[in-house]
Amino acid sequence: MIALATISIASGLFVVLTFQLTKSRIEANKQAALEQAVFAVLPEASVRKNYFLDTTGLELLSDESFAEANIFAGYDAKGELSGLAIEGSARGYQDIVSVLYGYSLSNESIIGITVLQSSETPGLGDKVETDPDFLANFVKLEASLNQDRTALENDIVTVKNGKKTKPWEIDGISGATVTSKAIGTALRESTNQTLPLLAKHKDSLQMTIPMEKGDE
Amino acid sequence: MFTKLQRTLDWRHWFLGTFPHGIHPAENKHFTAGLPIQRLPFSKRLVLPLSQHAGKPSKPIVHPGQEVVRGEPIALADGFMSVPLHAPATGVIREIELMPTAKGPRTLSIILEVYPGDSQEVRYFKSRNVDEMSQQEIVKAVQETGLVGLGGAAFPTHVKLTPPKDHKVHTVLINGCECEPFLTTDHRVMLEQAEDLVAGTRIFMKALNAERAIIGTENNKLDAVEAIRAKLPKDGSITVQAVKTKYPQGAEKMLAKALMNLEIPSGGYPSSVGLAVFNVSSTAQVGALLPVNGGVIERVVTVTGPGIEKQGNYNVPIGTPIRFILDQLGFRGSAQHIILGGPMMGSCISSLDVPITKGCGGVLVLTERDVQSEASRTSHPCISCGACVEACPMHLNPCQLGRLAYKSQYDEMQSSFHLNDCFECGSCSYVCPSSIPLVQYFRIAKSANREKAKKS
Amino acid sequence: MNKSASRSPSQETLNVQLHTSPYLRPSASVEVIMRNVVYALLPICMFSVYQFGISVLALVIVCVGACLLTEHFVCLCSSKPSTTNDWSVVITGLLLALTLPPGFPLWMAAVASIVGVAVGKLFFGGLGYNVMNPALVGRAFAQAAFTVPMTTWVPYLSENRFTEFIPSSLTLPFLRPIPTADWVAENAIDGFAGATPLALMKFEQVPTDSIQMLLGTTAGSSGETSALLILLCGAYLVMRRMMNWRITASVLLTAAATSGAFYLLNPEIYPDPLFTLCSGGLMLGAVFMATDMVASPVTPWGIWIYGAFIGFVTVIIRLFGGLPEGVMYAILLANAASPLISAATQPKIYGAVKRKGGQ
Amino acid sequence: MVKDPRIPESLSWDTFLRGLWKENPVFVMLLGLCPVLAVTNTAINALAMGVATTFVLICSGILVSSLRFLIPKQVRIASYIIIIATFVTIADYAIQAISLDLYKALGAFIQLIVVNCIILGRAEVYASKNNIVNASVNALGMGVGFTFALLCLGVVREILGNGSLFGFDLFGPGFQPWGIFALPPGGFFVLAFWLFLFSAVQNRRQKVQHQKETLENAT
Amino acid sequence: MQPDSLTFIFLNAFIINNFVLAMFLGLCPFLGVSGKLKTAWNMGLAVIFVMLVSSTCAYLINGLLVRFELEFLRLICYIAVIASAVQLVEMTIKKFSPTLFKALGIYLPLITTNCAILGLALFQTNREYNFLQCLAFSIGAGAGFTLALVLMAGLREKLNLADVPSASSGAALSLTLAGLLSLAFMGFAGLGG
Repeated sequence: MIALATISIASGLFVVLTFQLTKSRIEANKQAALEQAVFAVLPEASVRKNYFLDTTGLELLSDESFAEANIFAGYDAKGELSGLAIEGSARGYQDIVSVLYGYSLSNESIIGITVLQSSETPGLGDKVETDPDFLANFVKLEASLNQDRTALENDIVTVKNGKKTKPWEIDGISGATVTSKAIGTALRESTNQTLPLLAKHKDSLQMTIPMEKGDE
Repeated sequence: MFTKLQRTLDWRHWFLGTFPHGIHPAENKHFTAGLPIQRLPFSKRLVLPLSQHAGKPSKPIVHPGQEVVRGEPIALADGFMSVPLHAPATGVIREIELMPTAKGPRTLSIILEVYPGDSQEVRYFKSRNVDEMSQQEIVKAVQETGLVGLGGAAFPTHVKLTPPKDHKVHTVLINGCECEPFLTTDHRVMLEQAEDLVAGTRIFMKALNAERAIIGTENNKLDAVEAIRAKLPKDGSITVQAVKTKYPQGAEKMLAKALMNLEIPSGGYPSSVGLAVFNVSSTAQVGALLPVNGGVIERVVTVTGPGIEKQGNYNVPIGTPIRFILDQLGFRGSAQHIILGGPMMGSCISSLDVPITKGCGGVLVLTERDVQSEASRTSHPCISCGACVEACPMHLNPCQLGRLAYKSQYDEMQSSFHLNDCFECGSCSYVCPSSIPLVQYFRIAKSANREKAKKS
Repeated sequence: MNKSASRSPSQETLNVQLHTSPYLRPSASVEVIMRNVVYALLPICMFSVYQFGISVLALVIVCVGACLLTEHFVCLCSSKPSTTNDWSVVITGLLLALTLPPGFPLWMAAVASIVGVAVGKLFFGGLGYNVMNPALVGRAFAQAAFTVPMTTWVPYLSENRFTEFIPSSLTLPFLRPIPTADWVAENAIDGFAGATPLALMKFEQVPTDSIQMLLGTTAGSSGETSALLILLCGAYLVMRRMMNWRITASVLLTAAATSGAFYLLNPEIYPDPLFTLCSGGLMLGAVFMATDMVASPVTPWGIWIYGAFIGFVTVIIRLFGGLPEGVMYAILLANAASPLISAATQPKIYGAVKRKGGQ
Repeated sequence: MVKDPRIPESLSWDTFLRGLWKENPVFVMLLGLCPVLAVTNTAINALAMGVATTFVLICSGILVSSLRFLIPKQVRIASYIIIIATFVTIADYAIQAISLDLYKALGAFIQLIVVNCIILGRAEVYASKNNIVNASVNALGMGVGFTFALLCLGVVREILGNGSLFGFDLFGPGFQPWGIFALPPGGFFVLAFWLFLFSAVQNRRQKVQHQKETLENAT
Repeated sequence: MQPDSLTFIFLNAFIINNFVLAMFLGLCPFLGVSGKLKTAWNMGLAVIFVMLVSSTCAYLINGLLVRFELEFLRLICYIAVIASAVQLVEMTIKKFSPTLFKALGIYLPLITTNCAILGLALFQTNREYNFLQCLAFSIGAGAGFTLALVLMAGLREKLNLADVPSASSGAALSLTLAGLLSLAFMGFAGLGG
């Protein structure tokens, strides 16, 4: 029994040690990955702020606690808000597809998208990450709120390949209908849920932040 | 003659009784069905195996050199599960020795040399009034006739007349189905010996104290139904019923299902459900023999098949070697297959010296062409077509049984798939498109299981 | 068999190979049954060739050829006599070809055939031992391996179908199929949507006329378009007693009942039962694939349950799954479940009442 | 390998080579199949998984071997599991620190190394009865054997399923990848294929040997 | 169907992403115990039971660990808890239902080394399921394991009576069957999407 306890304690120490040693590195890795994703969907941004948004209000989080954030604001070199990065997820073909999309408050549209997690069929479902025609949908995809700011004016929908006529429609990938639809669903649900909330805090987000030195 | 087409078109036949599953092989009865029973001359030598019945062999009471007259007992029953044997002809006992039989192994047989010049009348008999006999006396008298089931199973008839104490037989079924293709023995007996048949039925009813009797026959023998109906007693205790022509309608379990809608329990006897089943030929023999205290000395045999010239139904003395019959009837030399019994359940003989025994109702001679076309069929693995499952009258799963047998899993066959309920009718082998010898597999499996049970 | 002994009856013994009963056999052997299934499939092939042109002809030839060669070659390798003469492998080839899209690249069809026969059948010991329908194994493999070509459809009755191949058919081995969009645009009759009736229904809620699907004037896999023709060919087999009609009936009835129930719940979004029956591969599957004897149960109740399982799962996958069509998966799953179904539905034997007393 | 377990075996090449081929944990002993199938859709994943497993194998082997006189018999399995779990956690964090993408690709299977029977099996059967050098060499052999097996699958699956190897495109954009090999059924099929190949080769070899023997016996 | 609804979580673990056929968890017992149909049933039931117990334990433990910010000890705790949970289950069954113990007895120790159990705990933590979702997930996973195991056992029993070529018998045969099953289960992909 004593031996077992000793081993347990020793192994606990080992693990703690490793945890402490690798902690900063892992955090940095995660930050970097997130940063990459945020800047991918907000092409003009160079600075990121983490926010937590729910029905109670908007809260600015510190850089370290990015894991709890659900909205990331991107600011360009001049310190002006270039857009917000928001997560959305929906059921895909194999499993859940989750995306991060960039939303521009100024022109009320989605301006970029990246897939965070998907296990879709290789060579087919995963086209949503690579297909240039599909990604072109998200250069400027309309997502404007209605008059009383409670929901979207027009819900985002995925239509069959080549059938896109409206600015809020996503032109699907032929052969990967389910996954393209899942992206549409993810965006629709996320925008409908987040944007009305966001509208209340538009001003506090839109203020320019002072640029620190060294940031380029 | 009632052709298949007539039966199919006549709506009255659609509602006849039958049993689920079963098969419809080509009947081939038209060769001999219309031919009356004829006599054949006596062979010079008769071979009389002491074991022509299920049960203990009979005990011989004669010695070589002894003279016997036609109808005289030459061997006695050894206990209750045994029957005596009578001399089929007047002559002299030559030998008691081991002789080949249709079953395969050589068995002890009495060899009788027939007196060529004798008139061969039955001189050994004693008239008596059957109506005055008690039940026990009838059973004893039936045993003394040496009668066994003439349908093929050769089960001593008197044993069936004494059901277990707690079983009450209310109905006697007389089995005139004769579902085996080619064979017409029972058909002719019903036509020509209807009176004996009815008499025999009444004896059985009396012996069993049964209320009624049904004579069942397939609807391809409607002329027999008419013939029997003319001889029936007026009180209505005996009726004749036609059932659908289907193989194996002649099995007692199938007949019970078709006529009474009763199922004889697995491993049980017909008497478990109040039935007793007898073959028509046996019944006719009882009707003929009991009043004169005679013994079974001859039987009707259908000799047929493409390999024989004079096909027909012949009254043959027990013990006549097959060779003698074939020689008499114009045997075509090219024959390869001689089958005792019908083509579905009969057995192939290895020697022409095999005698006709009490249980043998037919000699089927196939030509080389038939054999060749049979042999040229290649056997495939089972393709699970399910034809055998739809054919099996016992509702077994021959498909699975066959697969198990192929891998020698005999225990599993018995413990999970009711192997012992198979009565080897051959329906599954008949329909199998893969030509798997299922029945042969099952026989091997059963005997392996028996061996194993013996050892333990 | 020892033929040296004389056959004369006067000799001491007849030398007979001791066959056992029964000595009679009906004429339908495995070869005959299989050959008749091939006959029954030929009209469907011919109609498909008429409808989609020489590309389908090539597809059929490649599939059958590849299946035959695979079986022959594997038998050769394992030094067994070739089993190609039992015709079963031809059925596999034909069925596979009939379930592939008309413009399917031929090299992929050959791959699917090889996989179907080698993995689906010969790996388990050949005819009689395959656990799933080999043609469907091949198709499922192709579906998973080459998803895009498997869902690319071409218009029917295009004008020069007898003079030129669909471009994707002639793709070189291991390369991506040649795009057919331009060819389709050139050859399509007005309004060709590039999708099967099922896909139209599932993804765009556009129904297709049932008469069209009965007659076969729709896009789809080469052999699945005409429900009527498939039924007729099936009827031939049923009449010759070479097919178990119960499976087909059970599949179709259950599919109709299931989809009918949903249709009654909400006719707006769910298709009507007739659409379910006539669309996609259900008819072909129910008549020719589900009835594959080897992989289906033999027990009387098992047959009905097996068919019902296929019908039900097909409709569920069609209505709620990610794919517009689910017949293939339903049949494969039912094949996998067939030992269980068999085990659960062993027939009640004659006289299986409780025994009265001892024996 | 029937040997008296109490006598530590002497160090030889066989200690190392055994795990590589004769007692290959995957192909011969069919152990630890979960990661073998789950993370071999690309060669790089396979390699990473193999290295991580090898690391845990060696470390736990060394520790178990060095503590073999201290651990009481009754609690040995529990102790082994704790030791293994410790190293797995370390490997887990290390991979997170090295590359997040790789960590994502391997998912929970890094942590599932804990229940990989190879490691516990080695600890119980070998490391607890041999000295540190032997234990580590044997563990290395097993680890390399495991990695080899993973690569066997990973290479085939990546080439066919993606047309690439270690992320490098092999055939150009015209190549049609066979998607199935990146999917679960592909994993089963490729492993089955390797096993089939090995047993076919072995059968052939046995046949040849058998023929040789009968020939020799005849002469 | 919402991705976090109980039905979906159940169906996902049960057939869509079947624990054995799509996630490759629990392969050792899957290959080892699928020879006979009857044992497969028993094993499946045992796994469902143990999965329920260990999933609940893992959920509680994780709550504690998160509370005290000791997430780095998660793996060690899980493995310890699962091992003891199985022991506990074994003892409980032995005491209260000897017949059930007879049926499950020999399989329970095997389950400890079943990576499906630990995998279940790890996945439910990664996906941040709440308690009810954990229950649905564990029942789905257990049922999925049982389904795969029983199908496999049926097929293997059938193939026991077949003339399987010597090279493809054994593990290669089982894995090919598993591959075919996995292929057939792909039909459920996107179910409820």
